[in-house]
Amino acid sequence: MKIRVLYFAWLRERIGLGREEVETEARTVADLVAELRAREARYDLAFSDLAAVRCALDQELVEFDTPLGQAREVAFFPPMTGG
Amino acid sequence: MKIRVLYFAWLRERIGLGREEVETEARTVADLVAELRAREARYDLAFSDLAAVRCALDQELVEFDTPLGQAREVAFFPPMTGG
Amino acid sequence: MTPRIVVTEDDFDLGSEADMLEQGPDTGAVVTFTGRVRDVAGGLRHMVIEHYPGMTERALTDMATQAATRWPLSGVTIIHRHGTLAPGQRIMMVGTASRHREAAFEAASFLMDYLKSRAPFWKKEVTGDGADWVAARDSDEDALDRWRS
Amino acid sequence: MTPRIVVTEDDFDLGSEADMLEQGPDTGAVVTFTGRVRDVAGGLRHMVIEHYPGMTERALTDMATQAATRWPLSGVTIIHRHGTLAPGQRIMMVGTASRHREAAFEAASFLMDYLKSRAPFWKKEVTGDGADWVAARDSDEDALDRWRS
Repeated sequence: MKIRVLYFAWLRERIGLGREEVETEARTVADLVAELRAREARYDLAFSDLAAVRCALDQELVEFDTPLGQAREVAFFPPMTGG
Repeated sequence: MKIRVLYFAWLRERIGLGREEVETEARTVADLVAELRAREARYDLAFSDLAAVRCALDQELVEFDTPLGQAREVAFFPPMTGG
Repeated sequence: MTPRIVVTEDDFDLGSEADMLEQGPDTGAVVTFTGRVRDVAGGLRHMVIEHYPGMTERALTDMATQAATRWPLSGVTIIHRHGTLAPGQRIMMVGTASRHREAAFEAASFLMDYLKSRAPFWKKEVTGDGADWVAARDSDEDALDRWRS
Repeated sequence: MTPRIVVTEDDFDLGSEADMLEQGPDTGAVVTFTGRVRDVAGGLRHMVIEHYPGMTERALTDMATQAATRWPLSGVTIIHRHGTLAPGQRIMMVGTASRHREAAFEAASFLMDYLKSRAPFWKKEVTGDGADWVAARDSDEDALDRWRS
């Protein structure tokens, strides 16, 4: 399946892009992260401390063990600092 | 001693005046209230339920058993409803 | 921090009051509360607010000072109107400014709780059926308990 | 009650936002919170706020809806800016309107706690020494505990 992957804040800066389309057979968000980390050092570095990363599936906050299902968009970002 | 006595809200309306100078030998606020009640029915009525009356001595909230001391102004009013 | 205390018959401008509170390099959070004349069952014609000139300013200044002792505030504003007010008109406001949101929220809430039952204001509601002094609510007195420590 | 949710690069006018919230015969209390760029040690040049278009509006609308479920609110406004902001500029506001003060205060405080750690905004501080993403505070995450019941 093809999924849109978004990166924000320092994840965007470390990976060097804000969005990309990814072809993946990953079952869960965590599986997708593992695939990304295996690609290149900049991904591996960005995801090296998952405790500092949050993710959203189709714009809803989810845990890393959530199945991708039919999702069209997954986003990775640091803990939010609004307000 | 001579003391200025102020009335607010429904106490003012029942007594029919907002302020007066009173010549008194009362020791406490409660003694002063007793003197006022003995004067006329409108005072007696206004002070008939002391649980519904608050008092301030020189613009500070006090209990009824507080000595008048050298106070120049005593005020009687219902529980406050600001805000 | 000198509190801004205003007791007046006139309306006020919330935007410019908040602007004043926002000044200062270390103010990150401003909370305002605005109270307004609600309509009441039976149709409110207007509300009359009486106060105790002299004591009112003292009581409000004292509350602001207490708040500034309990929380790190860079500004406190209390404005309360008196006289005759129509439904929809603003009655009063409190505003607090601080470095962080918790202090600004708590101090504003504290000031409102004290103002409700410790500042010498009395409200009278005038409807088609006559005029009645607003009774104090027990819940307003109870609200003070959480600030006693 | 339809919440007013605005995500924008532009500044906003607190006075007119509060005026909008004050409309309606049964609104007696309006609480506003305004957040502002503080200066930081080392001298802040500016702050850059990034957000997640689409998710941001959804998350803010969801928070406002949750607040209206928990408290009797006649109005909710959430405005959050993004882009480059100088020290002293306003970042965001929340506003709540209700019949009584407790509901307006609690709902505004609830919205701020959720907004701090559940709305997809990220702040970067640019000083003379470089640029740093603001770290989330544990206390902001902890603040959510009091709303879980």
